[in-house]
Amino acid sequence: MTEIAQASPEPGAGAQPSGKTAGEPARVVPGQPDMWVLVLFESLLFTAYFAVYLFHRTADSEAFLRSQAQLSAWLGTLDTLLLLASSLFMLWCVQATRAGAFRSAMANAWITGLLGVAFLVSKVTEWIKLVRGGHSFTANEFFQYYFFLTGIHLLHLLIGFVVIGVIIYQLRSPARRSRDLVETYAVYWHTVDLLWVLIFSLLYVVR
Amino acid sequence: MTGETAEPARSGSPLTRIAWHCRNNPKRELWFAWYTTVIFYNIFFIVFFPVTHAQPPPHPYWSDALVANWFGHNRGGLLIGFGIIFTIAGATAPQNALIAYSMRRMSVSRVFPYAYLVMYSLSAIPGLLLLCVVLSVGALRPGRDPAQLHWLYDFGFLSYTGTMGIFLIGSLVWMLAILLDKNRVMPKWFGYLNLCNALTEVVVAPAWIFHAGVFAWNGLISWWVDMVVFGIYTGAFLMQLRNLIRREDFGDGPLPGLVKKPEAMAATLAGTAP
Amino acid sequence: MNAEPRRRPLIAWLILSVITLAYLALDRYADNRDTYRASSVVTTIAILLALVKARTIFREFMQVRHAPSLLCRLTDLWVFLIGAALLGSYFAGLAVR
Amino acid sequence: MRRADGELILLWTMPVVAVIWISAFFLFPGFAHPMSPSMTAAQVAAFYRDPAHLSRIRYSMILFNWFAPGLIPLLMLIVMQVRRMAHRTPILSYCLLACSAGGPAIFLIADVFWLLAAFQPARDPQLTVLFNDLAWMTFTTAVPFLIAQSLFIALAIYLDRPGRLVFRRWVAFFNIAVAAALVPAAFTGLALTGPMAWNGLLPFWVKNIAIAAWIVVMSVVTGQNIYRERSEGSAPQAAEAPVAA
Repeated sequence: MTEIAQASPEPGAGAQPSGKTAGEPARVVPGQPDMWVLVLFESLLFTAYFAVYLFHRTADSEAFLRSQAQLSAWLGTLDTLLLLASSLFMLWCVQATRAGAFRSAMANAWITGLLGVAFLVSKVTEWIKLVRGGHSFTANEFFQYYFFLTGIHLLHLLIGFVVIGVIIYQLRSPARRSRDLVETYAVYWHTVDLLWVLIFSLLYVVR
Repeated sequence: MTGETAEPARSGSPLTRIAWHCRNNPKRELWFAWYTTVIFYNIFFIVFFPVTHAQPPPHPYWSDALVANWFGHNRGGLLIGFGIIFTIAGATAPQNALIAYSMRRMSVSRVFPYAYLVMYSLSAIPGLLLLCVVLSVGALRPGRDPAQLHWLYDFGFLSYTGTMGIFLIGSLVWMLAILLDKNRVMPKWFGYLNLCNALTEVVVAPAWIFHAGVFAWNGLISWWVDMVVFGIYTGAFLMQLRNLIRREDFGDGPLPGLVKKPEAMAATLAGTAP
Repeated sequence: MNAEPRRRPLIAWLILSVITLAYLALDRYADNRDTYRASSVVTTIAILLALVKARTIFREFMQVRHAPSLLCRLTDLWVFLIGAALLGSYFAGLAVR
Repeated sequence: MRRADGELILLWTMPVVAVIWISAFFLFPGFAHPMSPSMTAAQVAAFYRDPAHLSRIRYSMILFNWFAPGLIPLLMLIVMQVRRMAHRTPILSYCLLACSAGGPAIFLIADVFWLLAAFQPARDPQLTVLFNDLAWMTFTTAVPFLIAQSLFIALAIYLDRPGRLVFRRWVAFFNIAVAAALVPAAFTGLALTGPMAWNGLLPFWVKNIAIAAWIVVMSVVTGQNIYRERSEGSAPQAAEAPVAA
């Protein structure tokens, strides 16, 4: 456990030692506070996209609903469950890293990535099905938003694969193992999950 | 040019203080690049928004007649405004040079600054100057065929809005350099902000496809949201470059050529932290 | 440092999954057989459920629970902002229609 | 072989480039008496359709296409001289690097429009006018990077150590004068006739003579420096080690 670089006490992050019960660890920001800038900024940016979508949706809700009926809520639910499960394994990966159980952390990171791949496959399959059915990016306004939001989210997922790759690379060698880094990148992966949860409810369920 | 050096106490006017800094400030090259960048962005804003009305962009779905009308209305503004841009567009170079210099200070290969420098220098042509040339041609001659004006109009705005790859890859290069850097030249959050800026270049891609709606070249998402992100990003990198220059410590020692020991100078110049 | 409990994340995941499945029921309830109907109630519920999930992900998965109160409050503010923006734009769209 | 030798070879490509340039200038039928922007569509179309003109236009523009990138080695030689100056940072040489590709690249775009206009001269005269306008406007307003690099060289000389200047002080003033002479060309769109039109005194004659003078003068002073460096022997200059990247 000694070789694990401790989460660096970042300035200005308010890493105050808590005066709580003795057993509880000190309150620290998970990962680098810098990553939280990205998380909060990106979620705000997506909120702007969502707001534009919801605002325009009501102008012609009939057409939107007709196109929305082409989506399968079951498939959306499956995607959501896949990403939620991947987040769970990512959290276990972080916990294992903290406990120094690096083999277990590695395994969890791999499972996270595989669940991400399953999501990717499911999404691309859905896209192909829709495009074959004549519902492409340019088909109508709903599908503009659908392909834009799912596409830009998928791009975040692809970046997430790079992030998992870095985590696995770091965990592989004792010299590179850094708890700070694993926590930081885990936060990114959860953000991908978080954004999908919002996209799912807004594209598949909202009426 | 705030007094971070030991400026001799003088009760001079701001002009004499500026003159003193131009002669004596050891960081004057860096400050020159920084101030040129700030002034360039200000002029750029004035030219593109109130003078030429090229921003916020007019509608992509206009008919030939409306486009001809737009050229007719903005003729003087376009020609004067883009004349100003043709005069000062070279002022983008110090900005790219300064950013490349920030990467030179990082513990990364020189591939990064050079790649960034070349990419962003290239970007000025399709991303800025082609729009200016093409819209100037449209404004040049009253009575040109409206269909031709429409072609020039599409060419200009698509080239300007649709130049994505250079900024995308350029931002990613800078991001990677910041994240790999061990000298703490720039904060990591700014590296991540580069990623946000890079992603807006993907968001703008549908402008090549749609004539109307939120993804068109003047759309709510492809233009307005992206513009806000770009504004935040530009503000952030100007502040970060300012901090970088402030932290530089050249002292006020002699110029490099006068020192005999090369390794001492190399340390001053490269300034790499241990 | 002792190993953290693996159960708590699992419970969080279960809650999130159950909410996700609740969406399916909501989806079923929203429609009149095959035709989709516009419904402010369904929209509001869907957005609120998404916000609950978002906050759970912040708290449990991103472990804001253990973070300084500044980050706790910041993420709560964010959930609130997202909710306000989504519901606000939806109802604004309805109002100007 | 010393470094300066390779630089000299590059420098001595400049006369070849100059020959291409001068012959292309006089070969193009629209330069010696520059085409007026107030020509009618029929006149412009006739200009490109004239069989005597057509081949001259094409061959001259092919030559220009070779000429423009030929200037880049000279710009790099100047960058190397700026690196020898007593600056604390490589900022100014980076600035010059950033400018070096821009000028020739814009010129190449103008060249493409001229060649396009000449490729299918039988087309609708309105289209030929459009290509002609695009070519002339691109060519005339292609000054931003030239202005900037002149000013950067002037500033670099100003910031150099006064006791041992790499370029002498008059080169700085010369560069500022060139930059000033190029400015009117940026505003050529405002007039179709008179001294500000693209065939007028300021945007055509003053601008192009300034560019020509700049190329000749900078080649000569850079050449002098390289010869001096070479004669100073193989000992590298003290200032060079840290600044050269």
